Amino acid sequence: METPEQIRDRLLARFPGAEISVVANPAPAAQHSLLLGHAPAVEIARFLRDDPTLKLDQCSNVTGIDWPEKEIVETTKSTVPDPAGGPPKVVETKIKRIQPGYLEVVYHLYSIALGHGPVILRLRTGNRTDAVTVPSLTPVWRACEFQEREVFDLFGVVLTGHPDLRRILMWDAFKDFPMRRDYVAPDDYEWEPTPHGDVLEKAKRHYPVPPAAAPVAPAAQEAPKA
Amino acid sequence: MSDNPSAPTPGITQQERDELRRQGILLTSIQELYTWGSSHSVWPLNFGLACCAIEMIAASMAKFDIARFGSEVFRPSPRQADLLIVSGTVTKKMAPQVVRLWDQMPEPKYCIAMGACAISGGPFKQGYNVLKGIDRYIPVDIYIPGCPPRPEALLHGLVQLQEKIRGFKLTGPDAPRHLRADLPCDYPVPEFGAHDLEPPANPDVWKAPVLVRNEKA
Amino acid sequence: MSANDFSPLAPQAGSHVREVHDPLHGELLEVSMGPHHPSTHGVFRMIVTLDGERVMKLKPVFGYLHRNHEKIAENTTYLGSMPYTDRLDYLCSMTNNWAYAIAVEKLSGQPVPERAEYVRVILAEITRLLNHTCLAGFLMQDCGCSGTPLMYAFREREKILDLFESLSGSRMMCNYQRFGGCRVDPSADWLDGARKLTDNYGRFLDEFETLLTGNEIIMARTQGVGALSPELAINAGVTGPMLRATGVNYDLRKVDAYGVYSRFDFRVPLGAHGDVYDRYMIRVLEMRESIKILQQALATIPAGPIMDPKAKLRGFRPKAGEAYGRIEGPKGEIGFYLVSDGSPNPYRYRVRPPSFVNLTVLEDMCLGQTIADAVIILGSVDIVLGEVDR
Amino acid sequence: MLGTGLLKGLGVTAKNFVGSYHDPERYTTIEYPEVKPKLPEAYRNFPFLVTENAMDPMGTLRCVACQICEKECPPQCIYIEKSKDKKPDASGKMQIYPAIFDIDTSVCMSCQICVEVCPFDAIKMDQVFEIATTDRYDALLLRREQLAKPNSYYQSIHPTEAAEVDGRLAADRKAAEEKAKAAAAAKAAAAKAAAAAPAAEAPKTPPPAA
Amino acid sequence: MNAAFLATLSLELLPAQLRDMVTGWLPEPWRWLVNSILAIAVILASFGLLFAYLTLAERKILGRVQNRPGPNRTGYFGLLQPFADGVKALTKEDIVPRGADHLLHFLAPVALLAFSIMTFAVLPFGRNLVAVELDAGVLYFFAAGAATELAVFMAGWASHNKYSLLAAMRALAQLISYELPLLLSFVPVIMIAGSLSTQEIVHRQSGWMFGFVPQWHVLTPWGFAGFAIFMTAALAESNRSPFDLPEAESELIAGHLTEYSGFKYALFFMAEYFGMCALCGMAVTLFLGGWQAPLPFLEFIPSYVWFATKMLTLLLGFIWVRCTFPRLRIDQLTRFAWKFLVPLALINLGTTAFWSLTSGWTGGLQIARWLVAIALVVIPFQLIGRKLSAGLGPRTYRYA
Repeated sequence: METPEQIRDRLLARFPGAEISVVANPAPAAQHSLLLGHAPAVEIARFLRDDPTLKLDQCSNVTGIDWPEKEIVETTKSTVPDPAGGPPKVVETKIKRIQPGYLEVVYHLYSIALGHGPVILRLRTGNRTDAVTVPSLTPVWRACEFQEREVFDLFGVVLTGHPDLRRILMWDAFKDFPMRRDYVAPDDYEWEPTPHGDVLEKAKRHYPVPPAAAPVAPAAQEAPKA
Repeated sequence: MSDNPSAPTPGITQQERDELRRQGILLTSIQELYTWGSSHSVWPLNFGLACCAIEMIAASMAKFDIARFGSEVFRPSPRQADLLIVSGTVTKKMAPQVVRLWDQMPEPKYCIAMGACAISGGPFKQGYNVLKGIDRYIPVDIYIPGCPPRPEALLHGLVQLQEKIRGFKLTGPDAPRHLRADLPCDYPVPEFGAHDLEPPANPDVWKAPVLVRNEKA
Repeated sequence: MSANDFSPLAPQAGSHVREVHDPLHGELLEVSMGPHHPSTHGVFRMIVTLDGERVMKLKPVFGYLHRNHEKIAENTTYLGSMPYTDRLDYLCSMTNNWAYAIAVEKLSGQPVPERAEYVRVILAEITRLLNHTCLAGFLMQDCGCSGTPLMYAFREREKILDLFESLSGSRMMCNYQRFGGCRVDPSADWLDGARKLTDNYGRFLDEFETLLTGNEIIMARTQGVGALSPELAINAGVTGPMLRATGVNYDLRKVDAYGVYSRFDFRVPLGAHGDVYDRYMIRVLEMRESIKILQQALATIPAGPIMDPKAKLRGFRPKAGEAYGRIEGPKGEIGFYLVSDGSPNPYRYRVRPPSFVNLTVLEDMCLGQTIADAVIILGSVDIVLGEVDR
Repeated sequence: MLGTGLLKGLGVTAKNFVGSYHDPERYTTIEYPEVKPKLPEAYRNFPFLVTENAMDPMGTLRCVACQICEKECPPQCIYIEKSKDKKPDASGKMQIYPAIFDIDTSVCMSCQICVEVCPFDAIKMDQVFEIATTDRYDALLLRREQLAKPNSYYQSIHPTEAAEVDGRLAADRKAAEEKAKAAAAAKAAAAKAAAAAPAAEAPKTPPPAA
Repeated sequence: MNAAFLATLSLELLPAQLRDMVTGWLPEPWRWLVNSILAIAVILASFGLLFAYLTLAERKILGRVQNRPGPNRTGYFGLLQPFADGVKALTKEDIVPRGADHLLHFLAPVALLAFSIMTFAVLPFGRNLVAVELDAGVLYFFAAGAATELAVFMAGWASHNKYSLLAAMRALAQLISYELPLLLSFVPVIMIAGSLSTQEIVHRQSGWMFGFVPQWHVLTPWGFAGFAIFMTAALAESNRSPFDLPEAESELIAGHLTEYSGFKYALFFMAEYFGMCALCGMAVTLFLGGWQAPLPFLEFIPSYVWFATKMLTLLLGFIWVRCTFPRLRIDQLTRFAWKFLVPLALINLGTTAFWSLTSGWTGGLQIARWLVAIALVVIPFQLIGRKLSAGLGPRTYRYA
């Protein structure tokens, strides 16, 4: 099978002006992926499906990933010549930078006809709040239908062009997107006999407030863990 | 069922029997017939939720054969069922349907929470869509821990339930739930809310106890 | 049909022909089947629009067993997710374990000793026997048998579960595979037990087939029902026996040749009609091939360590990166997609559930059939809700 | 001919009906409450804590409250509170012990990971499964006292595994003793050497603690 | 008239003697009424008991076929199981859905049970043991039997449930489809017997061929075909597997029973078994020689024992079929009735006519008569059967 770089080059020749880049995967699996821009994504997908040397006729897996915005501290080292004439000093400058968050949809493509794969496509949203659309690939691969609905349901990615974009796993009146990293689960930690970590913090809210007269909680009651 | 008053009947002590004799021989006989019939003919609802359902099916299969207890009649319609075996994780999306099924069953009805998930949410209890125990909405008679419990454990639970039914009285505090005026007979079905079920628990049925840790240093 | 003019969203010719509305037809009846219904194999729900008994529209509703496996896995360690994979497809915990182990091994580059690979193949094929036998039983239950085929299937299942239990300690939730090997080394007695099971399984299948395969009622109920075209099946991501029943030769054991499958001699049965009967028969024939694999694997299993000595149990932290690992589960391609950020917990953990994706074509198969057919079509897809909803 | 398949099917069911009276292959029921199932050695249900001495279960817990199992437990059903003091363990070494050790069996998924990660062979899997109860809270939250079971019990349910564990522990203990002996010998030797040193030089430092 | 025969006769006449003991002292005009009430009571009691143990037998046989014992803990060998079920059913809450038609919802099980009990009136349980001697007994039987399906429809309609409604529709389709082959299959019997009276039909089957082969209708080619069609249609009429479509569990939850609880459900269950018993009893009467012994030297056993034995055998056959077969689809069910059973039953009429016309043939012609009649049964069965199963069959599979 062609390498992702070769596929990118071929795609760029076929779709001039398209944004396509290769995202390297440092894991031993070395399954590198192609990051596509929004505009011709559906056409590119169709090309990948029908191209005789690739024939990626099966879209195996579709999933979302949430990348919340995070603070990145970049350390740049620069050599500053010592004005006193001594050896040049190495000065570290730390630049704090907010990397904007985005949501990502990942497609794993295989070829049943030729028996190769995977070719991995990635589509990214602009941010996590108002620009959360990516084009849907369901018109190309029917396999994406339910899985894209799931991405919409759990991550809140709006897949434009999907024929039936509704919640699939949660109920329709549900408002949150639970697979996002910043989702706050409803508070039902009334009975947590073995809490630790986050659960302990949540369970503590339900511990009986010791009466003012007795500032020390009786031993019989839940003793919050130190 | 026997005429000999000294014959021990499982679940009924001599003292309780004497108490009932005072209430009247007819009532006692009816009560014994009633508890005997109910305990030997517990028809479960053909209702599986998750992994434990497979073990529930296995319990009705040849090796374990729940039919020996007269309980192989898995009725698909709640109207004819006596026992709701909550066999598996109850998700928040599923909880209203489980409560509705419970409401649709005719009294007297019993509920077994089979497996960790049905009791408390089990290994999935930290999930956002998982109900932490079906007893937040409906009263549970027998809890069978395990993940999943062996089919024998379910049979053991069923035997425990039969014992419990045999211990019922027609009047007084040992009466079955539907004969007692102080217990609710109506279990409102929770609604789907924007973030969680509303209400998150039925306060008539469930109240979290205060945890007692007998700390001994 | 060439790939170019194939549009997956257009109704397939022949798969359903919607009758023109005529005044003699009465009103359509909308029936909600499930989540509590005897034939939905759990808490699946279908909203079926019926014209008389004929299915005009069928919308599946999921999520009644959505227990947040992926979210929980992102908050626990890599090892801690292993017992949760047992509970995905709770009939085939061994193959789920294997798929997850393969994905993590791809992510971390962990090698697996040879004996462990053989043990994995043996357990996966026994799991395939288990799953397909149970499926045949459930399918016949949906056809209206009063439990007899299901009982025979579960009689054999108990024998397999006894093997699983004596090896891993649990009947269903084996939690047996580890990254870089398996948890326990099977003893010689255990392997003898597996050999005995393998040798007797063919006889059970013969009797099972005498009861069912030639039965005229079953043929009438299943042949020509729920036919699926290979083009739609490929495009809709259908995998496993359901795909092969349409005639597409695609078996990951041959294509990816993961584990040590390339060393065994076995064939891949292919259907021609893609209907319920084909799906049932492909599974029966696959079981016979599995018996062949088992016999070869049990005869040639090498001695050696069962765990890679460098494999880590606690404090397992793969380097940042991602991997998608997949195997041919009994229900189809089961894959795990893992993204690591170098911490002990996966950053993103995703299960590619075969039966969930296979359900994509449920409506296409059911349209124009009767409600009784819809039930057995759903049965022949072989869903387990733990995996569909996760 | 139409109907032959049906007749063959009737034949199979008839064979099973007759077989159920004489063939154990075709009558597989175990009369459970009277006949207990034969559990394989590997069977696991819920964890228990191993104690060395059945007479003093709380005093001889192998557990040293290291809290590894609490952290590794996937469903987080273990709760441990360390003791503030130290008590001698079975080998007489001063150890921290669990002041509170609770396992919520209404959550436990019997995955055995606590057993695998325990470096002290202190927690093992039990085989009791007849635990259906009417009380969700107290009966299912197992405390230290309910969890502690003697080593002899462990020997009886998992004989092979227990023998291996005991062998390993004995070897460890022996090694530790030898090490201690060697250390003591070294100490003694050092002390002797120090004593044998010229008297003019006063002993500067006490021998290093072993 | 030897002593043995006399002894037989006393056993044989035991029911009548018992009845006379009870009612003999009554004045003549009252005697008839009390006799009838007594007959009703005896029939209800014995068939009630039969129903109870039939359910147990079904559960135990199903168990044995499935390699397990079945109910065995309630009383010895589970013998009290049906009574436990009965007690429980009586004490269950009775639920009527809010949108249901209350009157019809109540009437349906009552009507169903009433109609099924009515059919017992004309069954000859033994020599001179019939509750009502009707000249058109067979007609009465099938008229009352057909009304049961109406009650099923009532139940489905009144329940205000979509599944029940579908079941009601199925029940009607099934009724219309299977009433015809059921009726056509016994017309030959009437042609041969020349009477619609059940007693008369049984009497016509008395006597022995070659001194030991009973002259039952089932032992003739047309009779065998008629019996097979009758039993198939009877399976469908009594909603038994593989024709249990109205209560198809895997499709329609419990069909018309979905909304019935407690004792009403038990009534339905009872009526189903009563209907089954009645149809089996009618099959025995029409084709299996009624209460007659199968071999001459067995005639000392009372006639009602023979009737019961034959009926139980047929009932066990019903259970055996239920253990084995899956269910048909509704269109296949109707197609099977219209395209297979009805033509065969019609051809069987011709066969019977031939049989009746050639009753004078003897010697070699007798053999020819048998051969022609067998051919008239087998060849249409093969031809129509092949047409019915066209396109179905075992397949061969290729391997990659």
